[in-house]
Amino acid sequence: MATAFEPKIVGFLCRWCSYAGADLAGTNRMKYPSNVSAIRVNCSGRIDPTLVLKALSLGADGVLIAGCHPGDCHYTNGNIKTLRRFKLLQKMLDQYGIDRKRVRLEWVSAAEGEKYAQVVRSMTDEVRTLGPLNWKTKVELAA
Amino acid sequence: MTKTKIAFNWASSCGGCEIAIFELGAKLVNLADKVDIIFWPAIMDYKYEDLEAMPDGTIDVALMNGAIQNSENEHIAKVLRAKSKLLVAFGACAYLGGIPALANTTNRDQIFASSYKETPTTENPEKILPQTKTQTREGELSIPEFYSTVKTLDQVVEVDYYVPGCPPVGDQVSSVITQLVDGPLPPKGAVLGASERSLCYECKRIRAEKKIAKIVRTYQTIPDPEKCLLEQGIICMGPATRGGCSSICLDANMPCRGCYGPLPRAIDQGGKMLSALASIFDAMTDEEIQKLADSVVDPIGTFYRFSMARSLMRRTKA
Amino acid sequence: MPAKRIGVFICHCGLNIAGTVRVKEVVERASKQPNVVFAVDHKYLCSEPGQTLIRDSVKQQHLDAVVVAACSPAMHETTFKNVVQSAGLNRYSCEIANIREQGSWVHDDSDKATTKAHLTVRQSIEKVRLNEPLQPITVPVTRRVLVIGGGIAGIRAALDVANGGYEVYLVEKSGTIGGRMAQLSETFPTLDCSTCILGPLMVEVYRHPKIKLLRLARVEEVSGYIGNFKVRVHQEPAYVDVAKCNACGECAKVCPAELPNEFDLGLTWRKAIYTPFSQAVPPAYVLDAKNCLGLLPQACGECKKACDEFGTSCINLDAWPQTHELEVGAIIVSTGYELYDATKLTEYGYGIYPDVMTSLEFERMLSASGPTAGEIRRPSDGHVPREIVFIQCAGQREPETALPYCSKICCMYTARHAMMFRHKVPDGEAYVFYMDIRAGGKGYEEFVKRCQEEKGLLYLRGRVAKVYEENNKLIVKGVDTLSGKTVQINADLVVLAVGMIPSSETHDLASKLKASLDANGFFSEAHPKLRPLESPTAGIFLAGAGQAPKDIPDTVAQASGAASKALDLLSSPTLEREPTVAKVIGELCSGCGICIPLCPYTALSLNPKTKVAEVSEALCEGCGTCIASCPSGSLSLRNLTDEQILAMVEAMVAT
Amino acid sequence: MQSYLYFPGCTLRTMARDFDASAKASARALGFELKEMEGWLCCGAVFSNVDDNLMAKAGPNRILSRAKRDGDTLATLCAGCYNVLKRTNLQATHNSPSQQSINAFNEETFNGGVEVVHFLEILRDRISFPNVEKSVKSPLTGLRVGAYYGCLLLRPSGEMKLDDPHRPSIMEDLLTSIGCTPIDYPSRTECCGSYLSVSSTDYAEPLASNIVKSARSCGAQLIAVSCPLCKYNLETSQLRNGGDSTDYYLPVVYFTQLLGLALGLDPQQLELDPRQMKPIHEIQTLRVS
Repeated sequence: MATAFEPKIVGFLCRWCSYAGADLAGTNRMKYPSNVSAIRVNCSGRIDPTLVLKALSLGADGVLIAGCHPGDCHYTNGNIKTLRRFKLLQKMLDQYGIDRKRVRLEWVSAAEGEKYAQVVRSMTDEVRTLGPLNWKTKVELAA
Repeated sequence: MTKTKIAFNWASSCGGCEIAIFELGAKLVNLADKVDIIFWPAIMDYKYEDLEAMPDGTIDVALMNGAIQNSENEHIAKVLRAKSKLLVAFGACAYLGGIPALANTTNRDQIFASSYKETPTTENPEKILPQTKTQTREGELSIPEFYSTVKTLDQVVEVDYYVPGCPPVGDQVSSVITQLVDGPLPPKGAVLGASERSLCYECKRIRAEKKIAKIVRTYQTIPDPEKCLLEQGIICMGPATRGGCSSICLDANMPCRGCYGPLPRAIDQGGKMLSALASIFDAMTDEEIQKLADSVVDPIGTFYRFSMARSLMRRTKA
Repeated sequence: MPAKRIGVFICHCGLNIAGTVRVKEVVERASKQPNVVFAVDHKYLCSEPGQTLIRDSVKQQHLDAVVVAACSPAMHETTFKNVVQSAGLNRYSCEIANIREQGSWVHDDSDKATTKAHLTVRQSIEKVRLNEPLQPITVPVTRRVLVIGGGIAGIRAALDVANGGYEVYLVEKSGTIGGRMAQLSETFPTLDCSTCILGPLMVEVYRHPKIKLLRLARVEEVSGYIGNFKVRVHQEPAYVDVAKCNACGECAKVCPAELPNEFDLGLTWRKAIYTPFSQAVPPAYVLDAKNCLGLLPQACGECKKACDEFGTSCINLDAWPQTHELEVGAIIVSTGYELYDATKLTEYGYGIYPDVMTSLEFERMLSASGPTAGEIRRPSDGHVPREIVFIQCAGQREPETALPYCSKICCMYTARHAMMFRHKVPDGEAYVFYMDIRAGGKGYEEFVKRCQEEKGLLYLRGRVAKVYEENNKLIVKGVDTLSGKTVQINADLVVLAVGMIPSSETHDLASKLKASLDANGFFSEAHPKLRPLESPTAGIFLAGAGQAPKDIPDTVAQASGAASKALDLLSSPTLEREPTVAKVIGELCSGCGICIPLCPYTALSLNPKTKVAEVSEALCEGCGTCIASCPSGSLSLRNLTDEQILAMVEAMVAT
Repeated sequence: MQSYLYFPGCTLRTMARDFDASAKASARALGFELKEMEGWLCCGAVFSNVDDNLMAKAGPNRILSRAKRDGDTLATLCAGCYNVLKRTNLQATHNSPSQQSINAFNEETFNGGVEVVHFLEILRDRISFPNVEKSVKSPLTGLRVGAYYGCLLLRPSGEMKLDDPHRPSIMEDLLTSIGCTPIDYPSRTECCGSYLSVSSTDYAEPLASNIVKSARSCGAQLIAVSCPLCKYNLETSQLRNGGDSTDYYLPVVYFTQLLGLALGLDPQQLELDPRQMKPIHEIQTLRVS
């Protein structure tokens, strides 16, 4: 059963570094699991914890946010603002009892195709081991 | 002319909303020639039977306050819904879950354990816990079933309007009642007696640059009454909370706790406030940021103080 | 308004997509999506027939919006937006679903790839459904160019732009333009003298009415955006009046401060007041304030006395630094390279044994204007070396310990060096250790062969293990992989072909320009093949070895390319900017001010009258950081609203 | 007294007892202790470093996982053991499939986390050479010593990270701090022939004798090593080249023995034999006259 489980992971990728990095992984024909489908945003700074929570409540098993390395942000430091939100979000995820492994923030540059592939592989594995989140049902059952 | 039939009722609440209505005092009397209060257990001796006896739709406007935390709350909400043309979720608890919904960060067993076993003042040697049914010599006694997850009113019945606030402030209450009595009626689902903009719009404090180098809790400082509290490091929910409360807390030099609830376009009051707050952390390095994040005590309790039941996640993992 | 009629077009990209993704199935499932009135596949959507298919279908099916499922938007987003526009729709009613780079190419399992493709398409459908038609924002272009770095790349680029009729600022950090090329003696493969071909260009720059040369200058701050950059440049004074100085050199004669001459890599000495080299441009002396005995308070002033005696009196010791506020439309970065620090390569003993030198030091020695006036001599004792060993790829192609990459030019100049040595020391013996000869380029292979054969150079295919000194000889121990034997050469001189690295200030400059760097610290290009002259940051163009190691012909070619890119940008007085920027819903904003300090472009401000936030669309780059921080949701990003993102998320997770 | 968990290894129990003794004694003199770890076994020598024979790796992995129970730092003396254990620990951290099968075989999960340090590192990084110098009682002033590193202490440099693989200085710095005059000679980092001295002597022998020659021609009176195998090869090569057991021209000692002398310990305790003491007597008589 657990082996049959394929996690659904929402990816938010910054256009300049991480999405380009993901494309590079493709250009180099690197293989990785199909569980993450990516939404392209201009900057990881566009991502608001609310969107992450919504994704989880809608049925995502994990959320991956990827942006430029600190210092390389195309918009100076949007990624730092993401980091600020992310760290506070992590604290709240702990309170919710949601494993931190389900929400990841990674720095992937346009040159790091292999890193992107690696991130997707490891995150898919981790979330698969954690099992489905299906938050909605959990909440209803807890009624 | 026929008077508008009004009902007030409470579910899981502190009674503050009842007092808010009661405090209308004279205004309430002025309403008397327009309205007929036909059900108000908090003030006059009504039995549920009286309510259940009414034909459906008897009540023109029912204002229900309090969250739904047990089977009785849910039952009476349903009855009231059936008997009323308009049902209004009155006050933060009915609208958002309110303070009772903070119970959603724990569960029934833990609550019972601390209330009936662990608290030092509890004297309960046989460790008896509330049972919905108890056999006695006189026969079977029953009490309502206690829920693990607190719900908003509209999570159990259809709701026509919402009035935020813990409690809703006086003049808002009277204007809402007048509006519902005299019309014209706002679109279904509208939030009444509150502003469309956040509290900051009516806040008189001076704003400089939004930057937070250190989180300060209210007991640790006496804030400058002139300056924006957030800029003084105090977590003020103002930016993420509807105005309309005439900023009474701020005038008392206390930060907004968020009782007027999320803004029209905000997906989630707490999440939005968390994002806003973290965004203005005055920190660049991983360590600095971590330090600031760690200094935010109890994010859920802070950002969802009143809106837990209506939040995206609704409760913590049970 | 009525629901949009959406058309979905799915590309096979030959077998690139169709090889893994079952395209027909994706079409099938897409056509079942709400609002999708038309779905079709095609072998190559980017081809003319493919584009026509889209154009016609939009008309025949009366589509309001189009989803193209194909390669990454980075490849053909513009192409397809143009198609849609030519079909009469707003270009923002087109969305790309990336089912190749992030689909067929990365997934083997056909089922999974197909499912993912379907989800990706669904996401795009959801997004395009909520897109609003937008018109591009037009902004004025400042028709001036800034060139950073006065080496051959900067010189070529500046001249091309200036000859194209636009003003150029050329910023150079040292006292003269010319850069590395000025240090070279000859250039391969033609062996013409470097300064002879560079000199005239340097003078042309100096004389050009449209070029303003700012030497001893550094870029301090860059703000603005494509077409409208504001650049603050800090310029140190030369203390010598270029107009008056006739380079008589009397000042240097009397200057008491002696220090190593950078131009000769410290193989010779210069004074604190000096001319970098004889053909320096501008042709005047410069005072090196850092090493002058003292200006504030004035400690010496001998140079000024001497200069005044000779009646030229062109020295002003009270000069002050200047700050220039430049406004330019485009920036060309030609910051060039430096050499990898050879002292890190301890196996070769550079810095320990005086007779182990870098190729550039050897180059100076070969130069007629160099420390030995072109004679080859051992730094230790000045003797003419008989046995000389050249070590190629020194600290290069060594990912574990040094540089992972190849500097491209070393095979060529090493052949030239060895050949020059044999030419100057006919009875000498030249050994070259190499990994393999990379002589790709017009006439390059022939050149290397010629050197090897005519001059009888001994090429040994292998690496050198260590170099150490034993009774006044350098013992070079290495391996000749062709004979499979270890070899030991008792050499008089060892020359290391050390690699090129980006010049020291590259990283600092990059962050000022907000231009990204690659893994090796070189400026990264917008696309490795299709946009090699541009930085990903709009309005910034790249020339020369600052982007990657290259030789002179490639550098000059790229410089001219970058120049024409800049000219292209300047050719019209305005340019169009992406309208996908932030907007404020005024009646919901409370002016809390959270967003204001977050904008890196100061595009946000509080309107004192309305008390709520405002966006300046010319400044907004559309990063969306403000939107994510807005506690009321009254800020939103055009065509990437929270609603759209969530619709996309739902399309993916709700199956 | 500060103590370090210590892995001696087979040779230090047999051929190289002098190495073990002198190290323990000098350690005590410097105010710390080498505490032998529980239940150590053979590190598998260089054979454990091959990638395609997991069986050979079982040993070192066991050693490390046992060591981990008693501490996170493990001190070594023999350059071979040092190399094997340090690299085994490093490989273990990657938790590769092969590591997993090793763990499965050993029935104990080891994923690295032991800091394997060489005695020299303790002296340099924890005690510091200036402090060593302070505790020197009878400095070996004027003794010209050629430090010999061999391969295993330094290579592969990316993993060992002890010192510059081409121009190391850690032993020279120690020798200087105890008064010796270190000799720089080209072959000090070259291979001594390792086990080939047993299997194919003709090939290995020249390697060793070259090292000795080179040290000698640069004026060394004595060679200091940190590896019993190096010591064996350097010595036997000399015997083969006409030296005999009672008097051969360039004594080879462990650096710990010189350290011990400088710290004022008794030569017997350091298991130094007369011929090894010869150069030391020379400099001492020199000093007296």
